[in-house]
Amino acid sequence: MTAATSMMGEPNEAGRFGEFGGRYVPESLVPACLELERAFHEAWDDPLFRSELNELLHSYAGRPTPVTECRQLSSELGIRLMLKREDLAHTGSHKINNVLGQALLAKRMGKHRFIAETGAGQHGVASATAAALLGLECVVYMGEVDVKRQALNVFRMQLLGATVIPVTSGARTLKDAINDALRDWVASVESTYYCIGSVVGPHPYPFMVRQFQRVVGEEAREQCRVILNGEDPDLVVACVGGGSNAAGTFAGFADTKARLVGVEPEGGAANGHGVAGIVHGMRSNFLQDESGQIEEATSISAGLDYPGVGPEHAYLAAIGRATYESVSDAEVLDAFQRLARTEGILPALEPAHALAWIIRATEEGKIAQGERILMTLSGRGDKDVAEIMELLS
Amino acid sequence: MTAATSMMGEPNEAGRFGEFGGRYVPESLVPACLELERAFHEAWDDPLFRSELNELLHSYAGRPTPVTECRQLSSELGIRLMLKREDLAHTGSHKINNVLGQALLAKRMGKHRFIAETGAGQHGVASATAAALLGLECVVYMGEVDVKRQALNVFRMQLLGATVIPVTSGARTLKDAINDALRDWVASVESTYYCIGSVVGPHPYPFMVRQFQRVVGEEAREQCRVILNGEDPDLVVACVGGGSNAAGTFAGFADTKARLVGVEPEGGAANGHGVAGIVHGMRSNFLQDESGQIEEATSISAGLDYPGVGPEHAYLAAIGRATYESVSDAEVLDAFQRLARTEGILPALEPAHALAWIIRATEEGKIAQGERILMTLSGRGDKDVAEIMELLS
Amino acid sequence: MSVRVVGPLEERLRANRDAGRKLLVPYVTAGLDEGWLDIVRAVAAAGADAVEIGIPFSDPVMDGPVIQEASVRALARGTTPASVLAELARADVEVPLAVMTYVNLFAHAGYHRMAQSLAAAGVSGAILPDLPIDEAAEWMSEAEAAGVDAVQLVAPTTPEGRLLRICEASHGFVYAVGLLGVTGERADVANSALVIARRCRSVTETPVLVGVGVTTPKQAVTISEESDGVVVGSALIRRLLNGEGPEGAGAFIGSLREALDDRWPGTQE
Amino acid sequence: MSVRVVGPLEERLRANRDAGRKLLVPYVTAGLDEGWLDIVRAVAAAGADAVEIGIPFSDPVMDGPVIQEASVRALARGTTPASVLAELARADVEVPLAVMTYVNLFAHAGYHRMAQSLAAAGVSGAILPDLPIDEAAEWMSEAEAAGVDAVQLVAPTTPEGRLLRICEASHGFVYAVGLLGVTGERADVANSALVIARRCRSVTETPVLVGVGVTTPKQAVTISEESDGVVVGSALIRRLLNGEGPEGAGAFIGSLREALDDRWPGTQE
Ligand SMILES: Cc1ncc(COP(=O)(O)O)c(C=O)c1O
Ligand SMILES: Cc1ncc(COP(=O)(O)O)c(C=O)c1O
Repeated sequence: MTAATSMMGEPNEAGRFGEFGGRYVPESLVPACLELERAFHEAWDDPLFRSELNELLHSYAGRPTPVTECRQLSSELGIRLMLKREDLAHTGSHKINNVLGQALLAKRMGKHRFIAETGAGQHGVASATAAALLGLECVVYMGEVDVKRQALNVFRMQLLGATVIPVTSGARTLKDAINDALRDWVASVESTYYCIGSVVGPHPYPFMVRQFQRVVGEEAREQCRVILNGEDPDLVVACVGGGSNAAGTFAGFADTKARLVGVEPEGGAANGHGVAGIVHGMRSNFLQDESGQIEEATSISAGLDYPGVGPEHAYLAAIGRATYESVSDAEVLDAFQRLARTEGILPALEPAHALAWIIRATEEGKIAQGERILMTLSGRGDKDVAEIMELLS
Repeated sequence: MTAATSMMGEPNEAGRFGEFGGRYVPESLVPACLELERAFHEAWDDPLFRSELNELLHSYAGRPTPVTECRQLSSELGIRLMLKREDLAHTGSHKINNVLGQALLAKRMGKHRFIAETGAGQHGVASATAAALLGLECVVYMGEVDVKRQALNVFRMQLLGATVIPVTSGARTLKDAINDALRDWVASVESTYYCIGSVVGPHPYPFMVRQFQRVVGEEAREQCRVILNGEDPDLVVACVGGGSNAAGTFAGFADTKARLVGVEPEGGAANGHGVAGIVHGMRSNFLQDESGQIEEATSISAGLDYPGVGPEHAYLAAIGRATYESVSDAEVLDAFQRLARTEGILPALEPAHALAWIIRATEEGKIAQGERILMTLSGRGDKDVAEIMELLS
Repeated sequence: MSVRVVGPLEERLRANRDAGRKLLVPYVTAGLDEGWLDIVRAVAAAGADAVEIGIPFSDPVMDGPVIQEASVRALARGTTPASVLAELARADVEVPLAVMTYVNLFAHAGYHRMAQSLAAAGVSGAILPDLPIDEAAEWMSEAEAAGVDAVQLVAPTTPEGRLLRICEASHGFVYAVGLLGVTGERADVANSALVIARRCRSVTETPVLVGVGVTTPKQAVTISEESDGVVVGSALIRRLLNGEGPEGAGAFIGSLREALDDRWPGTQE
Repeated sequence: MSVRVVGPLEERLRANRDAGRKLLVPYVTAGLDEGWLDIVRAVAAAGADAVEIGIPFSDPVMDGPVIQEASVRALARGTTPASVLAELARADVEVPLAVMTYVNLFAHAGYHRMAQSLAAAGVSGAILPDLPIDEAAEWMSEAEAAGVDAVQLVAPTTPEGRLLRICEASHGFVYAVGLLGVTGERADVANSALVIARRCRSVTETPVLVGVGVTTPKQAVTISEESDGVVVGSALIRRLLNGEGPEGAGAFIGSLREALDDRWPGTQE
């Protein structure tokens, strides 16, 4: 088995999935990335680390999260829709799975400063949470524009003891927050652990974050088998910003016959409309202008406002194992409201993208009647309600 | 065994726990209360109903919720503090346990209109959620003052398909919302199910709601036994508004040796400062003036702004099985912040009352060093963050 | 059958009814304004057979917006059960008075003390809409001991056996709630009002008055075809909230009286 | 040992160094303003041994606020890699030019095409701080084929074996990052700058220049005690952002030149 091409196995030793991935960082960070790779592998292979992580996931973060069968919506659409409920995880999204893993790793590596970037604030809140729990100092970089839009999440991080640094470079949003976090890390790499929030960045992050998120897919697969009498779903769908919830989900189903579909926002479809490039430490697909300058992503959901995508998704798209679709903001708003009314669940706008595509694909016949679908509901909508209230009024 | 006095068993046939409880409703509602009592007993004894409810609690609401051992805070206080994590239940508090039960019951009784009252909005959101899930029409009464204070929760309910009716009588808060819901019910009793949100109201509500919430205590007891090697905690603490999370929790521990402590807000300590009276269908303790007019409760947490308390709590206080303490708003704010920083958990302001008392009691020696404490964290603090931001700034 | 002591309220109502007259009982919120006793006197003078005196309560769950508003005004003026009874004791009204309020005010004072206070103030009946018969034993015995008629209510939802029990237990009169709902004016007479009146009258000799929803003289007449008369609350209180005062109150109650007497000339007093 | 072709950039730098002169390489953001080429000419005239031409990139992760700001301005003016190379092709600068930018702009164009374009524009070196040696093979071979020196960077965190490998592979000069951090002015010379310079010079004949943090003439001298010279970026760019223009730039670079030449009189050119 060549690791590089096995179905959602390890990347090759250069940290590549096919031609994507790698470790394109300033020289100062190369040793840190290598150290992290080593430390992660050791930890991941260490039963003590795994059991400590599992215990936190279980008794602190609330895992396993349930799979909920949609009653009304399924019958309206003529499908069998099952939701993997990451909205019920502590802090309200799948982001906690990854940060608990990385925070434990940081402690194991003896790093007491824990930095993170955040867009909407979900990864920032999750990072601040894990840092508070494990007694790490936490600094979160957040674009100044997002700091203003998400004042409550900023305050939430502060309550958790984190320092939030408004980023004033570039467009002052997520992409720039990553840049500033990288700059911090370049300057502080000896004492600092950089906790990336998605399956992006230099190797080993895309691989490591996917491994920390694979619990989503592994749980879901088992749960689906109980619901489907030992069978797997026909279709597995997740939204894709950087792609961590999708990667974690897909990892549980990559070796089944299930179709895998990632759903991007129309204004941030790095896999759909982007081209290969090298940014934020990785070779992957990015939205770029004709010279190779990186463009801003724009979508209704701050968590998907990223102009790139994780390298493993670029690879899965290239080899055809997964397909990537995109939906408009208007479709997302409709899907959001529909789930609220039919199932009593307010999804985050991010996973509402996945649902929006399912609804459209069902109508267009791209999903057949009776198909059994597992969709990851990556987070809850509470964070978005104020914005939606404005949008709908 | 006389049912009336068994430790958290059934009330007597007049619906009384000792001298508290009863069914003090307008004649129009008496037959409805009797019908509900019958229907509840039948359902509760019906394995099909119980398994449908358990299935919803499990695969929809996310039960069992974990018990989290506090690491840092325990060692700071010199105790062993365990939190029952109702904040991780769907909609963010224990309220969902009760409304799923009542909504299933409403369906079983053939009532398609589902009304509820709400203060902060938690019970309203939970009710709207259950109604959406089960296809019931939902109307929520909410004091006009609270409608303005909790605009996001109002919108949340509307997204879930509920109609929110602003109540303009009295002080326009929770107490008045209950009055208006009762008035609606008086007029619509034949088609309408009234879903009360706590262990208050006429029999069988206090008993029924406690039974729907006892899953909290029963799970917690089992979980504590795993953590404590087969032993029970020394102390069990929960906040008390109407008292549903406390009643559900206490029910799991009433027959152990654990001390049971309910914590009320200083400005709404119906058990602590109130006297016996008859309001909202029950004989219990209420804050009253010298003539017997009911006073408004005031506290930092809207969910505890109720001038009464469930009759079973009045009874538990009277017989000394549980004690009731109160804490100030300032202590609550401190406890809220402390849990955020030490454990990465933002509690709702309601359960922050329970924690505030634990902190004070530890300092005052009323809790001994090394005591093993189970506290119910009845809900998450996201709903309160905006208010706290204002208060702390 | 138990021996039944007939109190002064019921005695008067029975007498009037037996004289062929339909009973008219207006509701006045005590303490609504400074001159509220003049209103009581005005409605008595206009032909009321008894007057219901509402003692305002903070949480009046059986009342619609009009009477709620009156209660709020009265409470804001500092009205308390004690102040109401003190004023009633000094009032000089020629018809029987029955207080209507919520049970907590009685429970708070203590049933015994309250029954005695009512009697001392010259009140001859009491209506507690949130004290159903199952919970009322203690209060009823204290009331009976004090010579105060404890009026019981029946509702459209009350099943047959229970209705019989309530009608038997009720003193003063039987308060038949005419519809499912709280106090307030209604455009039409609910069929339920006629049905409930008929059901009660078929099982009791005690006068049966229909309350809740009675709004116009015509409605009073329609309902009284099946009942011994009516209780009128919100329709009167709305006029008082509008500032119509004792004259307006007298005129309105007079118009009801006239309509009833036109239809049932009976034995004029 | 592999045969090493020495390109025009390295040739010039080696020659100057070997003449006893410390090397001074200023950094100028291309497209910063209309007259940016005049700045390049001014610093060349003021004694630069080569000039680093920053091609602005949207996401310059190795740059601090000053150079970020310059990049933003240049991008806002519509500066692209193509426009920069076109202007450079027409410019007439007497010292070697090395572009400094981020790898995506090269990857986007294609390494082969970009290497050829650089050569065609007269650029003799290229520095890509986010293309570490492990990822650089393809680019290096295209650069070498086009006669462009692919400069590699070493950092204070680079371990010994790796440092050797980088120093061997680097063409043009070895860019020794003087501290842990991004470009920007610093009050003091970091000890790490001296250490890294010493480490590099102990393993390579290729000129070793220290960049990142070099701010004043005095610092340039201190650092050059251990290195073959310095790269100066933010300290110059800040002056340009302040509007000091070609004269200010020339004066500043001149002051650095003078300080270095005072300390190391060497063989004047
Ligand atoms: C709820 C939720 N879903 C999805 C995402 C997108 O991240 P990813 O694509 O890494 O899953 C975010 C990011 O903030 C999120 O908050
Ligand atoms: C989180 C939370 N805890 C507690 C309460 C108080 O209710 P109870 O005393 O019935 O548990 C509320 C009420 O809204 C609540 O939202």
